Amino acid sequence: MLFSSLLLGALHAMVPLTMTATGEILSERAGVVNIGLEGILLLSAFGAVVGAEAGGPLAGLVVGLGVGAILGLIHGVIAVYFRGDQIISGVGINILALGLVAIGIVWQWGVAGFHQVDRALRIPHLVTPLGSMSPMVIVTVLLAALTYYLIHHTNLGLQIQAVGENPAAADAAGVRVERVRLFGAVYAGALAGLAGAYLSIDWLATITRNLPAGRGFIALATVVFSRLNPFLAVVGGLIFGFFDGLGLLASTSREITQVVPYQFIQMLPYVVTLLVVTGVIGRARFPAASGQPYRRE
Amino acid sequence: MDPRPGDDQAAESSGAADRRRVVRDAAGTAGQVLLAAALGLIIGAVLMEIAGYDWTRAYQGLWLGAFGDPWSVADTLASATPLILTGLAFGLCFRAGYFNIGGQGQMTVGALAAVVVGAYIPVPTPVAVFLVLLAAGAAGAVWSLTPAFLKATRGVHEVISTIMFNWIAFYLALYLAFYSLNDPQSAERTVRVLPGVRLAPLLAGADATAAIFIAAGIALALYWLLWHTPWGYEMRVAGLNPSALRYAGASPVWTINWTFMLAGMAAGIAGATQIIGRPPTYALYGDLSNLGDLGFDGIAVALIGRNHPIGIIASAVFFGALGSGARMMQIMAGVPLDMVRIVHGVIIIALAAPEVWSIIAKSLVRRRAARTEPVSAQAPNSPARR
Amino acid sequence: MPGSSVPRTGAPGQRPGPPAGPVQSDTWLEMRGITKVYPDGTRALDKVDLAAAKGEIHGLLGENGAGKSTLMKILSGILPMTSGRILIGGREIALRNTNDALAHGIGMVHQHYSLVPTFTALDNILLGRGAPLSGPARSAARARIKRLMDDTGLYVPLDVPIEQLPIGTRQRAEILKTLDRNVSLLILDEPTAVLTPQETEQLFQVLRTLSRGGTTIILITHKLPEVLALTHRVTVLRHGRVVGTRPTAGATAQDLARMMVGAERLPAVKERRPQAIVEPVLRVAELTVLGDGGTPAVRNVTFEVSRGEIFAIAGVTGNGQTELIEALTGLRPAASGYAYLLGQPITGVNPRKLYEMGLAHIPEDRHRLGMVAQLSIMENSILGVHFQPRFRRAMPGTLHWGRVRKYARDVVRRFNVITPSLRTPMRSLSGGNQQKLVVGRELSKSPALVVAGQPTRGLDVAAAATIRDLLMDMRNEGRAVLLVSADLDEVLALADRIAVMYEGEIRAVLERGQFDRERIGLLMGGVGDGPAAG
Amino acid sequence: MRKWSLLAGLLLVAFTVAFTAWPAAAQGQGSLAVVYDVGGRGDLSFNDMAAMGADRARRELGVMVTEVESATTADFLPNLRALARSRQHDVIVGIGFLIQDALTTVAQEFPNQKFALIDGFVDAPNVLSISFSDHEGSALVGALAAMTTLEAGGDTVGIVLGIEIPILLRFEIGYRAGVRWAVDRYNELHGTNKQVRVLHTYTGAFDDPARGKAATEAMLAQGAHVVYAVAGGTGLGVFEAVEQAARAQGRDVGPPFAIGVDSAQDWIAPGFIPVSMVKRVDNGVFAAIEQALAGTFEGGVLQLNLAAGGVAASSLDMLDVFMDEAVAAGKMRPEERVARLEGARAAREAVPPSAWEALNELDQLIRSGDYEVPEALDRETAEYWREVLSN
Repeated sequence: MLFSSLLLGALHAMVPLTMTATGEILSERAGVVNIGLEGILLLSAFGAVVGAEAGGPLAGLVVGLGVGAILGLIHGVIAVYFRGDQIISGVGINILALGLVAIGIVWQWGVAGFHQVDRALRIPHLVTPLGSMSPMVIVTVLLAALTYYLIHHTNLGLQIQAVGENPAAADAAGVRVERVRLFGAVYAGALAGLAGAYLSIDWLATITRNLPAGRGFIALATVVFSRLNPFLAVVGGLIFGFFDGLGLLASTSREITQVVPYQFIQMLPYVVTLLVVTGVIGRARFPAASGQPYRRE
Repeated sequence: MDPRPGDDQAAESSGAADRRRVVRDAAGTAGQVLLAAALGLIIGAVLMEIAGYDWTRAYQGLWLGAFGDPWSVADTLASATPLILTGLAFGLCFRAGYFNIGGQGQMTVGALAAVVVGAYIPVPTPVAVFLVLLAAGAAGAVWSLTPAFLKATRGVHEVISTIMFNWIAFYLALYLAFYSLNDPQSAERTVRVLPGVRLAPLLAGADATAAIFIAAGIALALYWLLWHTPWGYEMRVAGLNPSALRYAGASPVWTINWTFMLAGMAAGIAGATQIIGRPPTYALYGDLSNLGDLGFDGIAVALIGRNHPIGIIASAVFFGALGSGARMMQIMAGVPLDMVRIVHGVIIIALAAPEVWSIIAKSLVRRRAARTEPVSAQAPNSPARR
Repeated sequence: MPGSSVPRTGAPGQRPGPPAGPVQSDTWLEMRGITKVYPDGTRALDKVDLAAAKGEIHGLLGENGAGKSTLMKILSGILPMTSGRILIGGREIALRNTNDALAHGIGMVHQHYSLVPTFTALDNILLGRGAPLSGPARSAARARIKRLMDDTGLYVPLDVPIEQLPIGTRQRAEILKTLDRNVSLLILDEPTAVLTPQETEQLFQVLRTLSRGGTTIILITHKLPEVLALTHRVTVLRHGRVVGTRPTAGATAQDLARMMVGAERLPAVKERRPQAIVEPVLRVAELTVLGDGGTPAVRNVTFEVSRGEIFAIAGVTGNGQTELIEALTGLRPAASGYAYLLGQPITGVNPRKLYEMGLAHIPEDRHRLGMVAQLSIMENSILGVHFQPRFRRAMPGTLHWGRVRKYARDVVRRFNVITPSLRTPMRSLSGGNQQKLVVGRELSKSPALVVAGQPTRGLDVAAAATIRDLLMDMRNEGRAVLLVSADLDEVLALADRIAVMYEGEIRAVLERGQFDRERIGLLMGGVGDGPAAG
Repeated sequence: MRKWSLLAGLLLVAFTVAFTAWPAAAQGQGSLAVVYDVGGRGDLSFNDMAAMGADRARRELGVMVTEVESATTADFLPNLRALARSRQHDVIVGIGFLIQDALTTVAQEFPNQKFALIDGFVDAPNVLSISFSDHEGSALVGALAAMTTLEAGGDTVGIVLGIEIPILLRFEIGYRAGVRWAVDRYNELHGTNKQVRVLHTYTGAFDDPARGKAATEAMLAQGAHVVYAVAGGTGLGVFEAVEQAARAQGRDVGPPFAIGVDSAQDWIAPGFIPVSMVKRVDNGVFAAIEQALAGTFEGGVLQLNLAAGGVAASSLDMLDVFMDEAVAAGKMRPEERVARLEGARAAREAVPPSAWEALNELDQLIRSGDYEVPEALDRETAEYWREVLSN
C-alpha cells in the first residue's frame, strides 16, 4: 500500500519533468536552448483549463499543447531568425507567463489566485493494479520512445543532430537549418505545453498563479541529467519523483523527524539527483552549436 | 568605414576614434533598452486598456513611484541594491562562459551568514559591518564553489548543480532560521543583527541605505577586475575561447573556481544587504520572504545589463524603478503588481533580439540610401554580446 | 608557398601532360555582374563575370580575401548575392539556398569540411537527401555509394564517425557526398591543402575522369602549379574584381602570380645565412603522447633542434604533429619520454612557465588557440604574456593598458598588421593579418625556441611570404625553429633538416641537400624507411 | 545607433514632462488601504479573506479601497509609507504578522494616520492590532476529524502545512489538542482505550499543490482518514489527493475527508470537505474601517477568538452567503452553486453525527472557558505539546 502509493506518486510526478525534458532534449539536439520552460508550463496549464472548459478534456490538452507550441515558436523565431539571445528570451517568457497567468485567472474567472477544474473536464484515469493512474504516464514514456526514435532513426533526426552539431555543414548539405531548428523549438514548446496541460487538467486539477512551482527548472536539470537521451530523462524524472515523494512520506513520521529534521529529509530528491549525476552520469556532451545562432556569413 | 587605412594613421588616430566607438556602442545599447522598454510599456498599456484600467494614470504612477520625489528615488535605489549584486553573480559567470543559476541559493546562505555574524559577534561598528559582509561573501563563495568543483573534477554541468544547490540552500535556511537562529521573542524571524551593523537609511523616511554604495562599489571593483587585471582578462578569455585560455598558460580549473567564488561572494553579499541594509527588520524571516526571488531576478538584470558591471548597475536601477513604480501604479490606478510583470516580460523578450532593431534600422538606412547613393556603409552593428 | 621560387616541374601533378579531355568552347555556366556587399558595408565582390563550358576544369585563382570563396558560396546557394545574374545553359536560375543549387546540379566541396564530426561517413553523405535510416532503401543508398566509390576510386569507410577518420579520408567523404547528388558542376575550395602529393595526384586523376565524363569543375586555389597541371582555363580575382581569364595552355606561373598579387614585387625567401655554432636548444627523447582517443598519437619520437636551425616536421595532417606540438608547448601531457628546452625538462610544464623559459608558440589553429576573436587587437597582443611585469602597474595585479597599447602598436607596426585601430576586434581582420599579429606577438618574445604550427596555412602569397621571412630571420638570428607544416613546398624552402612524420613516428630525418620531393612524398604516405632517430 | 539614443532620449523627456504632476486627491466618503502579505491576492488564505473584507467595505460602506501587493517583505515599509504619505486613507490595514516590524516603524513616523494589523501586535495608540485564535478553531475541526476517524474504526488523521512559521504551529497544536480531546471523549463514552495518531508535514511551500498532494497521499497510504490543509495554495493538492483516493474506491463523497482553512473552502472539492476552519480576517478588516469612519477607532488589541466570532467551523449558511456573493459577482453560475452546495451538504452528512456533536460540544466548552486550547508560537512549546497531546 505504502510502496504502491509511492510508486504511483513517482510516476505521476515524473510526467511533467520527463515530458518537458523530452521536448527540450530534441530542441537542444537541434541547437536551441529554452530556459523558459517554467513559463511555458504555467501558461499552457492556464490555456488547458480554458480549453477544457470550452470543449472538454481533449480540447484542454490540445489548447495546452497549442499554447506551448506558440511560445516555442516565439522563442524559436527569436533564437533562429532574429539570432537573438536564447537565454534572455527564455527568461522573458518565464516572467511574462507569471504576469499573464495571474491576470488571466482574474479575467477568466473573476477570482484571484486559483481556479478549480471541474471533475468532468479532467483526463479520465486508468485502473491499474497499483491504483488509478493517468494515461499521461504512458503517453510520456511513449513520447520519450518516439522522440528517441525520431532523433536516432529518422532522416529528420539526422537533420536535427546535424544542425545542432554543425549547422554550416547541414546547410551545405541542403538542410534547411532554420526550419529544422524552429521545428525543435516548437516541439519543445509543444511537449512542455502538454506537460502544462497535464498539471492543470489532470494531476493537480487546478490552475494557480505559480502551478509548476519550479518544475520547469527541474526539467531543465533533467535534460542535463539525461545526457540528451529521452530514456534517461524518464529515469531522471522517476528518480526525482520517487525521492520527492519519499521525502514527504518520511517527514510525516515524528520518529524520523525527531532524529533528522524534515528540512533535511526534504532535500532528498535534490541531493540524490546531484549524487547520481556526480557518480554515474558525469560529463555530458552537448551539441557543438547548442545555444548559438547560425549565421551564413 | 574604410577597411584599409595605413597602419601608421590607424595607430595614431585610434585613441579618439576608439573612445567615440565606445560611447557610440554604449549609446546604442542604451537606446535599444529604452526602445524595448517603450515596447513593453505600449503592450502593457494595450492590456490595461483592454482590462479597463486607466493606463495613463498607471504610468503616471509608475513614473512618480520610481522617480517622483527623493523618497521614490531612494526606494528605487533600495530595490536596485540586491539586484546589482545578484546580477553580478550571474553576469560574471556568464562572461567567463558559465551559467550560474545558483544566485538564489548563494544569496540565501549569505543572508544566513550575515545573521550569524551580525547578531552574535559584538565588535565596533565599521569592523562589524566589514565582518558581516566578509562572512556573507564567504558563505556565498563556499556555496558556489561546490558546483564549480563538481564541474571541474566530475564534469557536472553547472545548470544541474546550481539548481539543486538552490533547493538545498532553501531547506537549509528554513531549518536554521527557524530551528537555530530564531528570535525567542518573535519566532517568525531570526534574531536581529546587532545595532552596530545595521545600516541606517540615507534619507529619513526611505529605506535606501549605504548598502547601495557597497553594491555599486562591488560592481565597480568587478569591472576593474575584469578589464584591468590579468585575472579578469583570463576570465573574459575563458568565456570567449576556453582553448585560448590554456594556450595563454592559465588553468581552466582555477578560472572556474575564481569566477564562481567571486560570483558567489556577490550573491552572498546581496543576501547580507537584505539583512543589514534594509530597515526595519534587520533579520531573516523564517519563510525567507525578505529574500524573495532576488537571486533569479538577477539573471534578468544581468542579461539586460549585457553582463557588464556598469550595465548591470543601470539595469538594476531600471528594475528597481519598475518595482518601486509598481507601488504607485497599484495605489493610483489599482493596477495589480502582475501587470508590471507582464511589462517586464515583454521588455526582456524584446531585448533578446537586438537584431530586430538592427533590421529595422537597416531598412530605414536602405530606404534613405536608396535616395542618395547605392550602398551606405553606415549600417549599425549589433553590439557585441557574450 | 614561395611563389615563383618553386619550379613548375616540382608541382604535385608532375606529369602535366595535355589538359584532360576536349573542351567544348560553348559556354554552359555563366555568372554575370555578381556583386556582394556584406551587411557591414564590405564590398566582397564587384561585378564579377565568370564563364565555364561543359566538362571544363576552371581554375579560380586569387589571394586570400580576393573573393573566390564568396563567389563560389553564391554559386552554391549558401550566400545570397547583392546583385547579378547566374545562367546555366543560357537560362537564368535563382539560388535561394543550397537545395536550389543542388537541384540545378551545383555542388560544392568546402575548404572547412562541411561534415558533422559525430556522424558516420554514410550519414554525412545521406544528410539532407531524405534517405531513410534503416530498411531496404538505406541498403540501396549504401549500394549506390559503394558503386560511386568504385567508379571514382574514392574509398571511405562508411560506418566510422567522421571525427575518427584521417583528414584525407574526410575529404574523400566530402567529395563523395557532393558527387552523390549527381552534380554537373563541382566546386572544390582549396582541396589539396591537407593532402600528400600522392593523394593530390589521385584526386586530380578523379577530377580529370569526371571532367571527361562531362562534369564541369571549378577549382579554387592559390597554388599556381595545381592550376597549371589541371585546369583548362583560369580566372584570377583580386580585391573582389576579375583581373582576367585566360587559357592555361601557354600561361606561366610568373604571369599568373603577377595577375594575382598585382604589380607588387613577388616575394622570395630571404637568404639563408650559414650558422657556425651547433648547440641543441630543444631535445626530445623517446617521447610518446596519447591522442584524444587514449591511443598513442606520437610514438617514441627522438630529435634535436639546434640554434640557428629550422627543423621542419613534414607529414600529412593528423599523423601526430598536433599532439607533438601540444606536448612540447605544455598543452598536453606526455605519456612517456622526455623533452628538454635549454636543458630543462618541459613535459607537463605550464605554458606560462615555458614562455618564461624562452618558448614561442605559433599555434596551428589560431582560431582555436592563438587568439580570441571578440577581443581587440590590443588585448590579443598580450595573450599568454599578460602576466609579465612589463604590462603591470606598480599596484599589484593591475594591467597597465598604456604599456599594452604601446606594445601592441609596436607589434602592429613591426609586423605590418593592417587594422583600422588597436581596438578593432580581432575577428574583423583578414586571416593574414590575424596570423601576422599572432606571429608578431610570439616572435616579439625574443624566444630561444619558436614552435610554429602550419604558420602560413590559408594565407595569401604576400602574407605567407612575410611570415616565412620572419621565420628565416629568427633562424638567422641564431634561434631554434621547430616548423610543422603540411605544405611541402614551404618545408623544402625553409628547412635545414626535415623529419617526416607518419602515424606518430618519425620515419626519416633528411639533411638539406638530401631533400628529395619524391622520397618525402612517399614517406608522408607511409612508404619507405622505418622509424628513424634524428 | 546615435539616432536611436536620440529618439529614446526624446521619449524619456516626453515621459517626464507628461507625468510629473501629483495625482488629484481621491474622492468619496472614506478610504481604506490594504497592504497584502507576499502571498498576495489569491493565496487562498488570509490575503483573500482580507480582500473579501475590503470588498464588503466597498459595497456596504461605499469606501474607496486601495490595494497594494508586496513582492518581498522588503516592500512592506515603502508600501506603507507611500500610502501614509498620501494622507488619503482613513485606515491602512497591514495583513500578516510579517508586516509587524514595518508597521511599527511607519506608525511612529505618521502618528496621525490610523493603522490596523492583522495577526500581529504593535504597541502604538494609532494601531489596532487584530488577533485571531487560530488554535481554537483548529481544535474544533480536530475534534471532528478524530471522532470521524474513530467512528469509522480508523486511528490516523493528518495535517499538511506550508512553511514552518509560528502561526502555523498554532494551527497544528490546536488541531492536535482537538484530536486529543475527542479521543478522550470517545474513550470516556465507549469505555475503550483507543488512540489516534496525528501525522503532520510541513511541505515548505504555500503555493505548490503538487507537494500538498504528495504529502497527503503519503498520509492516506498510512491510513489517515481526515487531512487538515493549512497551507494556502498547497492545500489544493490536499483536496485533490483526498478526492482522488475516494473516487478510486468508487465514492463520490468521503471518506477520506479533507478540512479547509481560512475561508469556507467546502465548495472547492464538494463532497470531500465537510468543514473548514474559517478565520474571519474579513471581519477584522471591515471592523477597522468601520470604526475609523464612525470615529470609534482606538489603538490596542482586538482579540477575535471563537467567542467573538473571529474563528469558527464553517457552516452551510456561511457557504450560502459566500456563494451568493460569488454568483452576484458573476464568478459562479447558479447551477454550479447548487451542485457545490449539494456536495458540501453531502460531505457534512457523510460525517457521523457524533463527530458534529463533539465539535459542537468542544465549541461550547471553549466559549465558556471550560476548556482552554493550548497555544504554541515557538518550536519548543510546540514540541512540548506534541509530546503531551500524543500520550
